Formats: sequence, C-alpha cells, structure tokens
Amino acid sequence: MFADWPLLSLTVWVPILGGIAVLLSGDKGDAAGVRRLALVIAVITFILSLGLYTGFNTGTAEMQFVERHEWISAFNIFYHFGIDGISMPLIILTTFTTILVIVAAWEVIQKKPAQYLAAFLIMEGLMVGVFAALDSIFFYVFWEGMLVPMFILIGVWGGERRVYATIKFFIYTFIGSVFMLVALIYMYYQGGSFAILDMHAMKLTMNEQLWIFIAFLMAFAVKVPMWPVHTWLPDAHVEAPTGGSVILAAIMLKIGGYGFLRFSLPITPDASHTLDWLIITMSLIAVVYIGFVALVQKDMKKLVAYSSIAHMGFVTLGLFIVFQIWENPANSDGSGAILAVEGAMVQMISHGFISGAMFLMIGVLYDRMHTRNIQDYGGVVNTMPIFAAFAVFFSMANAGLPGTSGFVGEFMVIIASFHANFWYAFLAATTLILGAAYTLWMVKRVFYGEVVNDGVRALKDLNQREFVIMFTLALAVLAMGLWPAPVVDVMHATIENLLQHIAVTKI
Amino acid sequence: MLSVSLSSYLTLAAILFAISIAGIFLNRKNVIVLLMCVELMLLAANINFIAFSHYLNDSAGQVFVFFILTVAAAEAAIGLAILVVLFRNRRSINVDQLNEMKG
Amino acid sequence: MTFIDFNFYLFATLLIVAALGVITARNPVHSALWLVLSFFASSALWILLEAEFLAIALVLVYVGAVMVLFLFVVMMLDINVEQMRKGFVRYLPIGALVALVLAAQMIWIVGPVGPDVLGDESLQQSVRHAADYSNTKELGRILYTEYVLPFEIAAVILLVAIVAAIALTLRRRPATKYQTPANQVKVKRNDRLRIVKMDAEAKE
Amino acid sequence: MTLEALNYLTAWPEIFLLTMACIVLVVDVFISDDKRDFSYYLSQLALLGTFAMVMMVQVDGREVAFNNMFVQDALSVVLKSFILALSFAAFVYSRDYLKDRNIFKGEYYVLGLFAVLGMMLMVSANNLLMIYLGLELLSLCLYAMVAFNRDNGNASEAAMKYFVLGAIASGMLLYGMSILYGLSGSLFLSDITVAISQADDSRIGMVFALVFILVALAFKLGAVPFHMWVPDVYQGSPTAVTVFIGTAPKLAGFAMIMRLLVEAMGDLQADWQQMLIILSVLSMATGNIIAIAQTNIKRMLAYSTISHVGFILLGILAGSNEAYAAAMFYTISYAVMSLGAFGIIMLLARKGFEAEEIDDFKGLNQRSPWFAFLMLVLMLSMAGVPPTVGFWAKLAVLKMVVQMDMVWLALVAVFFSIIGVFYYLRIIKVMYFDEIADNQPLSCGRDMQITLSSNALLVLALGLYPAGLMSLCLSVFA
Amino acid sequence: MESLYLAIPLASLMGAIIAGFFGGYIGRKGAHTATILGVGTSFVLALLALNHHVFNGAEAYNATVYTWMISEGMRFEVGFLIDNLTVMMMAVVTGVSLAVHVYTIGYMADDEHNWPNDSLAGTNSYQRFFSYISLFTFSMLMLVMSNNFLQLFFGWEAVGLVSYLLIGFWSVRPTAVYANMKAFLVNRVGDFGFILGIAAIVMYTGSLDYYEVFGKAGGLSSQTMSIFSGVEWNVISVICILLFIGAMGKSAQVPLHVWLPDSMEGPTPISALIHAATMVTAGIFMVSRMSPMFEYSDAALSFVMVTGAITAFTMGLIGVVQNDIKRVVAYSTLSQLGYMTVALGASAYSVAIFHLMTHAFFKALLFLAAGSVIIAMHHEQDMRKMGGLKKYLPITYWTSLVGSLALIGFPGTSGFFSKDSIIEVVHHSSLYGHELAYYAVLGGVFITAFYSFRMFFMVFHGQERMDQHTKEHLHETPWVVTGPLIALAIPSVIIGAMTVKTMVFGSYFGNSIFISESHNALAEFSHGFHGVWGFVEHGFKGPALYLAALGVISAWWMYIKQPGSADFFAKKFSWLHKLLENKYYIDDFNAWAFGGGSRGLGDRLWKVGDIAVIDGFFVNGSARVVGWFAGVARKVQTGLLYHYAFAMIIGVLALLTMFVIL
Repeated sequence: MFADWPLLSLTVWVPILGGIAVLLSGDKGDAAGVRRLALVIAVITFILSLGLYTGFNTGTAEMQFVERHEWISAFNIFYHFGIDGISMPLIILTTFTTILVIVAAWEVIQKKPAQYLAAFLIMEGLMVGVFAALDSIFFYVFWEGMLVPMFILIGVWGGERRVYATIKFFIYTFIGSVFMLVALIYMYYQGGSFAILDMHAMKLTMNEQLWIFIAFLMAFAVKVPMWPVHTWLPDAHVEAPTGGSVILAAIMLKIGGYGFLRFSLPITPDASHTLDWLIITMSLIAVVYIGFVALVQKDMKKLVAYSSIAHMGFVTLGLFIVFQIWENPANSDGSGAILAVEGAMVQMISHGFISGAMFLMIGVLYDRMHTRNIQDYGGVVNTMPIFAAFAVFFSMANAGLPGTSGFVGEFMVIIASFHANFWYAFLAATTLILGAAYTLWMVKRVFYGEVVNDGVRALKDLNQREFVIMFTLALAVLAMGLWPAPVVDVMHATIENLLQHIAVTKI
Repeated sequence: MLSVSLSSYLTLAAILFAISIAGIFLNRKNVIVLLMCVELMLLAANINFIAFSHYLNDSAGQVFVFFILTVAAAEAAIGLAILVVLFRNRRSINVDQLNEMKG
Repeated sequence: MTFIDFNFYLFATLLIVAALGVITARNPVHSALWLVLSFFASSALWILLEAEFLAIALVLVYVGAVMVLFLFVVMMLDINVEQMRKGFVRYLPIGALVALVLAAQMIWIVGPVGPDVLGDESLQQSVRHAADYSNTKELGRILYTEYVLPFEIAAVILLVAIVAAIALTLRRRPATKYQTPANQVKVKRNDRLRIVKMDAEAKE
Repeated sequence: MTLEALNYLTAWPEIFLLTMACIVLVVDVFISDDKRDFSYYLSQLALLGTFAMVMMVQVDGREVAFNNMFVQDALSVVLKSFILALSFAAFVYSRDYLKDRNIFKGEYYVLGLFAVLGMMLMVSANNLLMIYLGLELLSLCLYAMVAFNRDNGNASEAAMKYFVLGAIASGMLLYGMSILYGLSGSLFLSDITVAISQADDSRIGMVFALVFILVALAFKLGAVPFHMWVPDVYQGSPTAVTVFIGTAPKLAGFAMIMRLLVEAMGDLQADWQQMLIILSVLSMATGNIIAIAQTNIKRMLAYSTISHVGFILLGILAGSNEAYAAAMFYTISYAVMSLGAFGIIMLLARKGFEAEEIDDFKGLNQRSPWFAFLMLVLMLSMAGVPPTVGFWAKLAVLKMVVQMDMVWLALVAVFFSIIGVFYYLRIIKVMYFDEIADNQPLSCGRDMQITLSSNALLVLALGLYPAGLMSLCLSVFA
Repeated sequence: MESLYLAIPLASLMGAIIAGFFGGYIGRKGAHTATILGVGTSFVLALLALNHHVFNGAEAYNATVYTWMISEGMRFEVGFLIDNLTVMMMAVVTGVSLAVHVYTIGYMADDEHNWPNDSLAGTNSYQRFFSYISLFTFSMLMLVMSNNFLQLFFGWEAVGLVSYLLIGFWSVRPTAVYANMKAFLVNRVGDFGFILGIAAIVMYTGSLDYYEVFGKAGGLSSQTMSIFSGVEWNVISVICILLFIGAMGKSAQVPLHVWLPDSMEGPTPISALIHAATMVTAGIFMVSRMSPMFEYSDAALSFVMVTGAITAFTMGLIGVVQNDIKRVVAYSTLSQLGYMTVALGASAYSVAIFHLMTHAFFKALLFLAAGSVIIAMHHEQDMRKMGGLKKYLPITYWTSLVGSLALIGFPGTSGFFSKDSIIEVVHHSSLYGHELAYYAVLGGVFITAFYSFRMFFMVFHGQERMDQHTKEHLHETPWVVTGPLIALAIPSVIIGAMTVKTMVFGSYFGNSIFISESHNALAEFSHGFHGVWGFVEHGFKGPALYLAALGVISAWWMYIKQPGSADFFAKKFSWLHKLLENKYYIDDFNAWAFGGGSRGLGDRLWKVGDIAVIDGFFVNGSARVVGWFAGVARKVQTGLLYHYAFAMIIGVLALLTMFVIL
C-alpha cells in the first residue's frame, strides 16, 4: 500500500509538522491530550518507516525510495531523498526510539510538556532527514538543524550544569560541522554537484582528499564522538533529561558513524587509507582509555556516557580498519573487510537500543530518587526486583554478552580487526573485560547489597508504562542478539558495493 | 621654486588634509574644533575639485564644490544642533568626557 | 615667477599657517577666526583658478554664515578655555608623525615627485578663459539644466537641516509663560475690568 | 531642454516620496499631539505608495533619467523595494516605543522618510555627485534621528560621535572622489569606468582615490577599522532609531559599493579585492570576538553587525556576478534578521524600561513562548544555523569565496563564525534556560505583533525556501 | 532425531522461562515441577541420544538449526554436533542437573530466611533459583552441543552469566555480590583470549564450523604469524593457546582460578552443579573437542600440561589450610581440574573426559554432602565448629565417605580409575614439561588425600565443637537431600569400573577425538591395560596409592590422634601456612594490581586526561582565551572620539601604504 507514497518525505515531515502541531497546542491546555497527540504522531511515523523496511529491496546497492525535486536551483541544491542498506536501519531505529522517548516522558515531564514533546518530534524528523538526504547541503541542513532542539532540550529540561553542557555540546558540534561545510563547497566546485553520489564518483587528488578528509573528520569525530573530542558527551548526557540522553546516545552519535560511511570513506578513500592509522589509534584509545575512565565514574549517566564513547570506538575501528585488512600480508584473501564494516553498522544499531535502555533505566531511578550518584544507591534489587532484572539484562548487553545485540557488533569488529593486526584485536577485545568491569561494578553498587538508605527503601518498582518500555527494548536487544540476520541482510549489498568503491583509488 | 601647476594645488590640498587629520587627533577637548577640522578637510577636497576643474576645463568639478558647500552648511547646522543638545544633557562638550559608552 | 605663482605661494602659505592655527589655537574662538582666515586664503586661490563664483560664495556663505554660526555656538556654550590645550603636547609627536606620514604619502602620489599620475597632457596646462567668460553664468546654466536633480536634492538636504536643527533644539518649556497677541487684541474691557460699586463710608 | 528629456517619470517613486514627506511635514505642524498617529499613518502610506510605484516600474535592463544622473535598473528596483519594506517595518516597531518615551513626533517620520529618499537616491545614483548627495541626505537624517531623544545623554553622545566620524568619512569620500574626478575627467560612473580601463600611468592615482573611497564605504557599512561608531551608535540611539540604522542603510551601503567599486572601478578589482580581504577578516575577527564580552544586547548586535559586514565584504570581494548576488542576498537577509532582533528588543521595552541588557531577556520563554521562539529563530539565523536564511547567506558567500580558490579565507570565516555562535547562543540560553527576572506582561499593538511575527517567520521561510530570493538576487546581476 | 536434539536444550529452557517469568503465578511447587519436568525431559532425551549414538552406534550428527547471520559469505550459525563426546557430556550435565534440581527443593525450602524481611528480591527467590539452574542447564547444553565456535562462545558466556547470577543469588550479601562480579570478570579475562582465538580461526580458515576448521587445522600448523615483530609464531599454537586461555578462565586454571573459591558464596546446589560438575568442565570439554587442533601444536599442549600441573598441585595445597567446608571442596575441585588439564596436555583427552565424568559424580556428591552438613548445622560452614557429626547424620556420613574415597582414588572407586590413568599417562608423555607434571600430580595425590580426610575427620569425627543450640536441633536432612546423595554415591563408586574400558582404552570417542601419532602416551599406557581388575592390581604397584594412604593416615594422626599437632605444624612452618592461608597472595595481588591499578589508572586518565588536559586546557582553555581576548579587545573601543578617528586614520594610512606606496 505504501509503494507509491513519498515515504521518506512523509517520515521526515510528519513528525516535524506534528511537532509543530504539538507545539501550537501549547502548554496551557490539556497536557494529557498533548501527550496522546505526540504519541500518535510518533507511532504513525514509525509505521511509515516500517514501510521502508517492507518495501526495501535487499538485493541492490542502489538508492531506493528516491525523491528528487528542485529546491534551490540557484545553488544547484536538490530536495533529494533516498536510502540504502546503511541508512534504512538507522531510520527505523530513530522512529522506534522516539516512541520510547515519548512514552518515557509521559508523566515525568511536567514542565512544558508540549515544548518537550515537540522538540523530540521535530528532532526525529530532522534525524530521519539526515539519514535520508542525498544532497550534501540538504544533509547539512538537517545535520545542523538537529542541534537546535537538542540544545533547547538539554538547556531547559536539564540538570544543574545544563547551560555549560548544552553550550559545549552545541559549539563542539558546530565547530566540527562548519569545516565540513567548507569541504562540501569545495567539492561542489570541483565536481559541479552537491549530490552525495556525485561526490562519490568524483576524482580528487591526494592533497584535496586529505584536506577534505580532515574537514569531515572534524565533523564526524565530534559527533561519534571519538577521543579526544569526546568530552562534550559526558557533560551533555549527564545534564540532559532522560529522553535527551536517549536520543543523543541512541541516534545522534550514530550520525557520526553514518557520516564516515556516507562521506569520508567513499569520497576520500585514499585519504581514509592514508590516515586510517589515525582513526584506528583514536578508536583504540577510545576503547581502552575510555574503558578505564568509565570505571571510576561516580555518576551513573556519566558512566554510561563514557561507555558509549568506548562502544562507538568499535564503530570507527570497524569502519577504518578495512584498508589494513586488505593489506595485511597474512590475510591473503583480504577477507574480513565486509565483516568489519557490517560489524560497525550492527554495533551502531545495537548501541542505539542498549544505550537507550541504559539511559532510560537511569531515568527511572532518577525520577524516583533525583540523584544519579552511584553512592546514593545500593540494594535497589530489594525494592525494585523487576527493574533490577531489566537492569542486569541491559548491563549484560552493554557488556557485550552473547545473545544480546551488544555482542554481535563487537564480535564482528574484533574478529575483523584480527584480520588486520593481532594487536588491534587484542586492544579491542579488552572491552570484554573493561566493559564488563565498569558495567557490573555499577550494577553491584547500585542494585546489589542491602538497602542503604530510606530513599532506596521507599522506591516503587516499575509502573506499567516503564515496564512496557523496558520490555520492548529488551525484546529488541534479545531479538537482535539471537538473530541479527534481518539487520545484516539489508546492508550486505550496500556495504559490498561501498567496499568495492573504496578499494579503487580516486587519484 | 617650481612654477605653479596642478600638482602644486594638489599638494597644498594634501597638506591641508593632513593638517585637518592631525587636528582631529590632537584636539582632545572641544568638539567644536573637531567640526572645524572637518571643514578644513572639506576645504582640501574642494581645492582639489576646483584645481582639477580648472585644469580639465570642465565645470563639473565646480558644480560639485557648489554642492559640497551647500551640504557642508547643512551639515554644520545639524552638527551644531547636536552639539547644543549634547551640551544641554552633559553640560560639557569636552571630547574627553564623551565616553559614557565604550567597550 | 609670475604674478600668479607669487599669489599662489602667498595664499598657500597663508592657508597652511591658518590651518595650523585652527588646530593649535588655545581658544576655540581663535580657532574659528583662523578658520575664517583659511577660507579667505583659499578663496583667493580659487580666484587664481578662475572659480570666481565659488570663491565669493565661500566667503559669503562660509565666512558670513557658517562661521558666524560657529562663533555663536562657541560663545553660547560656556566653555572652559583653560583646559583646551590639555593633552595637546603629549599627543603632538604621534599626531604630527601620523600627519606627516600621511601628507608625505599623499604628496608623493599627487605631488610633483613620485609617480606621474597626472601624466595626461590635458592636465599639464592651465586653461585660461576668455575675458568675457562668466563663471557664474556658466555654473548657473548647468546647475539648472544638467544638474537639476542634484540641485533639488540639495534643496531637500537644506530642508532636512532645518527640520533637524529645529527638531533637536527647539523646546517648549512648560514653565515658560508666553504672550498671545491675538488674545491680547481680542480682549474686551469687560473681560478685564469690573466696576464695583461701593457705598461710601459712613462719616463719623 | 524639456521635461520629457529629463525622463523624470522614471523617478516617480522618489518624487512621490518627496512630496509625501513634505506633506507629512506640513500636516504634522497642524495637528495636536493626541492626533499624532495621523502623521504615522500618512508616513506609512507614503512608504506603501512608494513601494507600489517601485513595484510598478518596468525595468528593461537599464533606464536613465535626469541627464544621466539617475539610473533605474534591476539592482535599484530590488534594493529600493527592500529598503521600503524594511523601513515600513521599522516604523511599525517604533510607534509604541516612541509613544512610551514621549518622543512620538512627526519629525521622526519626516526625517525617516527623507532618509529613505536618500537611500533610494544612493541606490539609483549614476554619478559621483548623486552618490554623495544621497549619502549626505541619508546621513544627515540619521544624525538627527540618533539624537532624537533629546533628553538622553547617551543618545546625544552617540549622535555626536556618529556625526564627527561620519563627517570625516565623507571628507575622505570627497577627497577620493576629487582625485577620481581629476584623473578621469568626469563625474559619471560610466566615464570613470572607461577612464580606468584606459588608465596606465594614472592607475596608481586611481588606486589612491580608491583607498579614500573605500574607507568611506567601509565606514558606512561598519567594517573594521572604520567601525568604531557602530557600537556606540547602536547602543546610544533610541532603539526605534537603531532598528532603522541597522537595516535599510545597509542595503544603501551595498548599493553604493556596487555603484562605486563594481560599476565604476571594476577594473581595479585586483586592488580592492585585497583591501576588502583585510577589512573583511578584521571585521569578522573583531566583531565576533568583542561581541562575546558584551552585556548590552544592542551593543552586542552592533558587534554582530560588524562581523556580518565582514561576510558581506567576502561576497563582494569574490568579485563575480554570482558573488555580488550572494553578497546582496546576505545583505538583505541580514537586514531582515537584524530588523527582527531589534523589533524584539522594542517589544520588550516599555515606558521607563529599555530592555537593552541581555539579562532583560531572562525567562522570555516563560513570558511569551512565541516571541522567545521568534527571537530563537532570529538568533539562529544570525549564527548561520539552518534552516534559517542566515545559513543560506553564509553558504552563498562561502561558496563564492571557495570558488575563487580562497579556501583559507572561507576557513577563517567559518572559524570566526564559530566564535560568533557563542554569543547568539547566550541570548537563547538566557531566554530559555534562565529563570524569569522581569514579570511584566508583554504588551504591544496587534500591528506590531503581526509584523514582528511575519518578520521572524520570513527568516524561517526563506531558510526553508531561499530559492526565490536567491534567484531574485542573481537576476539582478545576470 | 533432529527435533529430539533440539528438544533437549529447549526443554530446560522452557522450564527456566516458566519458572522465571511466571514464578509469581505458579508458586514454588509449580516452579520446581516445571523445571524438574523440563530438565527431566532433557535428561531422558539425552539418555535416548546416548543410546542412539553409543549403543546403536549412530553416525555423528552435524547440522544447522538456524542461520544466525551471513556476512562476507561466512555463515554464522547455530547448530548441533552430536557425537559420542557430546552425548556423554549431555548425559552428565542433565543428569547432575536433575539431581541438583531435586536436591534444591530441600536446600532452598527456607530460603526466605536468607533475605531481609522487606526485600522484594526475596519474594520469589525460590522460583528464580530454579529458573536459573534450568537456564544454566540450557546454556551448558548449548555449549556442548555446538557445532561451531560462535555457538560455543554463546554457551561459554551464557554459563558465565548464569554463574554470575547464581553466585550473586543472595544479592544482599556483600561477599556474594563481590564474588559474582569477580567470577564474571575473571571469566571475561579468559574469554578475552578465547575470542581472539576465534578471531584467529576465522582469519586463517574463514569458517566457524568445527569440521571445516578441523579440516584446515593441519594446514595451519605449517603457517606462521608474527605478533611481536620479528618473532614468528606457529599459527596453530597461537590459536590453541588463545583458546586455552578461555579454558583457563572457565576451568579455573592458575592464574585465572581466583573466582572459583569465592564462588562458594552461592547456594550450595550451585557449587555442586556449576563449580564442580559442569561449568568448570567446559574448558576441559572444549580442549577435547578441539583435539584436532591441539594435536598439531606441541607448544600448546605443553602449555596446557604445565598449567594443569601447577593448578593441580598448588591449589590442592591451599585446600589443606581451609576451614570452610565448602572451600575445601572448592580447592579440591581446582586441584582436580588441574588433573584433567594435565591429561589434556598429555593428549589423553579421553582420560580427561573420563576424569571429568567421574569427578562430576563424586564432586557433586561431596558438595551436596557438604550442603547437607550445612543445612543440618543451620548454615554453619566452619569445620572448626563441627565434629562428631557421624551419629547425627548417618546417611550423609556414609555418602561423604564414599565421595572422599573416590576423590582420593581408593582402588576400585571411580576416582581411582580416572586419576590413576592420568598419572600413568603423564608418566608416558614425552612433551616438554611432562616431568614436572608427573611429580605434581603424584604430589597432588598425597595432598588430596590429606585434605579430604582432614575435612572428613574434622566434620564427622572427633569432638563435637558446635554450640548447644545447634546440637539440640541436629538431625539428618530430609529425603530430597539425602536421596540425591545416595543417588550420586552409587555411580561414584561404580561408574569408573564400568566405563573405564570403553572410554579410556576403547574406541568410545571414535572420531570426536583426534590424537596425533606422535603423542602416544595414551597408546603406550593402553598397552599395559588388561582389563579392569588388572588395572586395580596395577594400582597397587604404583606410588599413587601409597601416597594416598599416607595422606589419609597423616590426616588421621593430625586431627584425630593428636589434635594439637596441626597447630604445631602451622606454627612451625608459619611462612608456608601464611602463604597458603593467603592463597599465595594472588587475590591480594589482583586486588592491588588490577582492581586498584585499573581504578587508579582510570582515575588518573579521567582527571588528568579528560578533565585537566582535554577539557581544562583545550576546551575551556580556548574558550577562556577567546573570552580573555574579547575582554582585552574591547578595551580598544575606548569610547573616545579621537581614538576612533585615529583608528580610521591608521586604517587609511595602512591601506595607502600597502596598496599605493608599496
């Protein structure tokens, strides 16, 4: 039934317009109605995005659901949507997560619920736009536009140091992206088109590629975030309201990884090749260094935020290790590259679920106790056993336990990185230990033991709404862990094509 | 001494221009003197115009000067009006004290 | 040296001295007077350049009107003359340096040394008009034909100056009492005069 | 010479405006203070009428009038219509403001109308003299308007500074023009173009003139180091005047640059390009950096203007038709944004309260989510965040800079715009994140609400669909 | 058969799900019924499978259940490989598990006493416990039934997870939650090696399937790879050592053994099920399964053997000084795992598996017996507070005796056959390090005997050292506890004699275990085998039996005859005693170096790296610099007209100079 609809446009615009409708319905009136409206919009969007999945042809690397209209002819900029196996799963992740976030905010957000929900809906549309845009400036518009609702979200509904955090967030990301803009413009003059696919095909000299690569790197590395430009993330996460953290972790970070896949690798393959050592080093530092840093965090959200950085290290590692995999003399058949990139993709999606769940969990506790300090908790299992069960489950997923989605990507990337160099795999695999260490240590301190104070004693277990959220996420995490094939299958063709493309030098 | 030519006039105007510039910078007390320096500057431009007009044998330069004189008169009127308003408010037209707003 | 040359150097020197006087005078009134002198000097120079109308206008308009206005304002505002020179000496070196460098550069370009920017033949020769040539007439002619639009605009500018000056300085003070001649004229006896009849005081 | 030969019909809008201005001037004398609204409506009517006439002007390429003094071309038509529209909005915003301060007088509108006339003449100037006169007409009106609130010391201080510096600038302009006139032998732009193209020995003299002229242009726009008046004037003027100075005259300044630098001195591009690079970089750096340290929002916006001027100059210096279009796009969109921003400041101001401090915006979102949102859009636009028109403006300019192989300049530009983001964000922060400081309800007329809303929404709408304005700008230079 | 195989793990899983998710609805009875039914079904089906393969001699079954995913043409699958090795493991796992399930009914009957009053976590703890152990059974089955490395890793980690949950079952006890985290982390260290091993396999063979990989193993033995530049390593050795590191974690080999003693914090049935009979043997099983690879690497085998030897000897020694009844058993387990590992190193996989099996029975028996004692003693675990329990707990006493005898290798018991086989095989081995291993296992025999009977005597004989209250309530434990004891006692005695012929010397394992020609220790040993009785006879000729007897006598002398002598020796060799009591300080070292070290490092990285350098210097620093610069730059705007004019003039001058003059 969806076949003839401009599904991508709908998926972008329904939430944005819906968000505006929510905004206009205002904070003075009926809060319950506003929430219902927001939920309905989110669900409709999700259903629309499912149409992308059902109508998706996994056999081809071509862009699908393409919509292309003239937009700003003077600049040669098009309203150009289309998805392939890389973007489609991320879009569905976005629409899915937004529903959860809206449900999670249900009675928690009392301060200006309409603005809050509207911000999420608008952000949803913008994020889908980022994943779907095929014109680089169009992409950029979504990319930057997305910052604004997030900025407001953190700033208005955030914690004590929200202002510092949100400005840091905004400026960090802004710095990264403006240089990307210059690179895009530069390429426009070299190739005469802003279309991303045209840029893929463009010839560029090594020198040009290096500069463009660095510009992209600044944008995407901040977003991912990679060490050493990661410090905005813990602050932003800690101060953001729960929903903000969830979206930030589950989707915004993915946009960085997506950017590497969509821009850096195919547009500047030779520069990516030349500088892959840099990315790999930064990724491995992220895995190890951040692992240690996460270990000593006293704030739960910060801990999970750092763990996100470490997990995203796998994404960048997987993406940029392909060249070394191909070149490793010991790996004569050059296999493993696809595994690496697909692993990175799977890691992104899985991290979307898991980190979202982790932040929602912390949100559940925060709503009750109004503190995120680990030391304020202890023995929560005694008062919230169901919640604790979910917590342990998601923590295990965060630690990459097989059978959960957290395992799949890590597993693929570790295996693939072995194809490049033993030590890459060695350092990457330390996450098995570090990841388990920081996650379980937190679980131990928060959930286990005797009830430590009256606050904990008064805790009430999950209510129905929270249970549904947790349960849904748990199902998703489990399903993807037990049967990742549906996720991986959709991206085969695209990634194979991508790797064939980047294997050919552009010079 | 060189015989008088166009560049003599231009040189004179340039000197006049420089003097007016120095006046603007050196005068730290009275706004009115600033206005006078501006008049000197206009005079420099006028000399240029008239000299060129003469050597080009083209009246346009003189017309221009005509308008400059007109405008300068209007400008002086407004400038002095502002000066009066300023004096009423501040009881001073001291350039040194004209720094309520800065930074 | 011709007569014209002599006059040029005379009035040029005068002009420079007067200009220096403007910027160095201690008293703004003196400055204004120096300025008057410099206008006179340049007016003379303009006559050398056969711009008689403008030379006269300069004297009439500037010396006659503008400078009087200046003096009027200077005197109206009670300015402390003692302070006038403060800071002058201190900033003289830098001011002089800047002015000298600027003058040097400008003269290098337009003056007799340096690059020959006036290389054009036509600019080398002073063009003298015939004796019956009327500068005023010529100016008047093109002013009302070719330059009619600027002329109109100049009128507007003057209008604006009037409006602005009035808007800025004219004030009606509520406390001030005004006479209204019309009312005064209109007044009838009955309005002002009341005849009161009184009984004579009883005699003792 | 006949009237027909003057081709005066081409200048109908200007003639109409002048007439109306005089009518307002006269009418205003005869009405009492409580009927002052009449002058206001009459002035607005004048602007609307002029606007309509400008719209009706059929320009096929280029039409000259008044013995070649006056030119009506695509550039002038477009710029004039925007000048009129911006002035109209500025008048709307200022009414309540002036009333609250007891300076709601006809002179404000009269001077405003004359200023608009000055701008229109500048835009249509085809002769050095016309440029000068137009500029002076504009400037004199503005000097007076700055000092309009006669009892305000800061206003008169600002006016004094503006006046003196402006006079110096016009002195320089005249000096430059005199040299230019001397070397080319004519005051007409077209003749100057020819003279410059044929200049050999005198070329350096032309550059010499160029420096002085450029200084005046830079002064008018507020480019560093000729920007010093901008912060003081923006801060000191009554906001009703700031909004006027900050918007339409930028377009006139742009036109002046187009006429002088591009039309007349196009052959000196190699020189003025280098000069503009310096000015532009200095402006972006100074404007953005000093703005951070400001606490007065008007002053902050002044520095922001300086930085935006840097961007405008970037477009101009890129030196192609497309680049001029980009610069024009930037100028127009900047004027629209800045109009809205000052409008919001006036919205917040009330009797005895200026809302000039950034802190006065605290908690605006709680007081009025709608206007907070509008200000958000405006600030984002100034910061160049999509989807607002500010982004497209920056993009357009950067594109041109990159196109002329000056990627480093583009990088410098974006670098400073990052710094710039900080202080725009601060406004948003104050509005949205801080607790409410001033609990007075916002009150303003319906007309202002509508105009202000459409002003800000225009910024957003142009952000979503900039193609129209962009092609308009391109068509001007096509 | 396929659906039957599938049903084996799923039956347990169903039980786990029912008890876990619906425990609140079905109540205790429902939970244990469901899980026991589930595991029972698994057990019966496993026996059917055993019958099918062992007695009916069916071919090995190797098939895919479902494809997990396909990437780069490589299939990641879930599938079963069922052969004799597998079915035996399945039978052992389900069998022990079933016994433990039954036993748990009694052991956990009054579990609510283990929880604080208001703890909601305690409400359905009984059901949850059953759910966990069923889930564990499922995981273990998945592990042993796997036909590929991916699923192996799944099961591998899943048992780790359940072990984590079970050790920390009493989550309010700080020691328990410390122990479970420790267990998981130490296991993760092993898995770290394991996953690298899998990665190496994928890289060099391009497959995860056992058969495919095994098929290429021979080829890999000639390949080399370089880990440290310049040093070439044999690929197969690297793979095997990496895999074995995984096994070291699961099977608690030194130095990754530290989690096992602590895991005794969990309820006793867990200790029996996981930490004696099943999970810890996963490593042994895995190495046996991978015999086609290990056989190509002498280096790996030596490594295995030496590790095992060290474990067997050193861990046994610690058992000597322990006073906690469960810990003694735990160290004994460690030591026995060392034996198995030694056997693996000697390429005697069948012997290792054989010992695994016999050990599963008698160690489960010992644990459950210990549990029985603990129940009777009202959860007192300190042996110094026991003594003379023989008359109160007759069934426990006798079954314990059987278990202990089996453990020390009393001739004829199952332990005897398996342990003697190991000693003999090591004796015949010719690998590097076999001498060390031989003496270690021999010494181990004495130590085993000593600590086993030390425990036995301290608990059941001698003075009654418990307090009065406990003594009054002492009585034999209920049938659900003693039943399994008896049930396990019988195979502890007889299973060795019954199966030694087929398993060790016969062709029981057929193709599932591959032994290279060059590793002929087992073959040589087999030459001397002349039936079960001959084996027993032979036992009397070797040193092992006498060492064991010596151990028992020493224990009797020190703890019954001269009760003070133990303290005397402890004082006399106080350094040794202290060393042993502190478990060679390995825990302390770990806590200091890894626990404290990583926290310290993390703290340093965070505070210095993130906060001071990146945030403080670069981020906030640059913001501050800009802010400072703004503050300075605004000073230029003095507000004074002449400065403004001066700026303009300077501007003019600069432009003039730059463009006109220059």
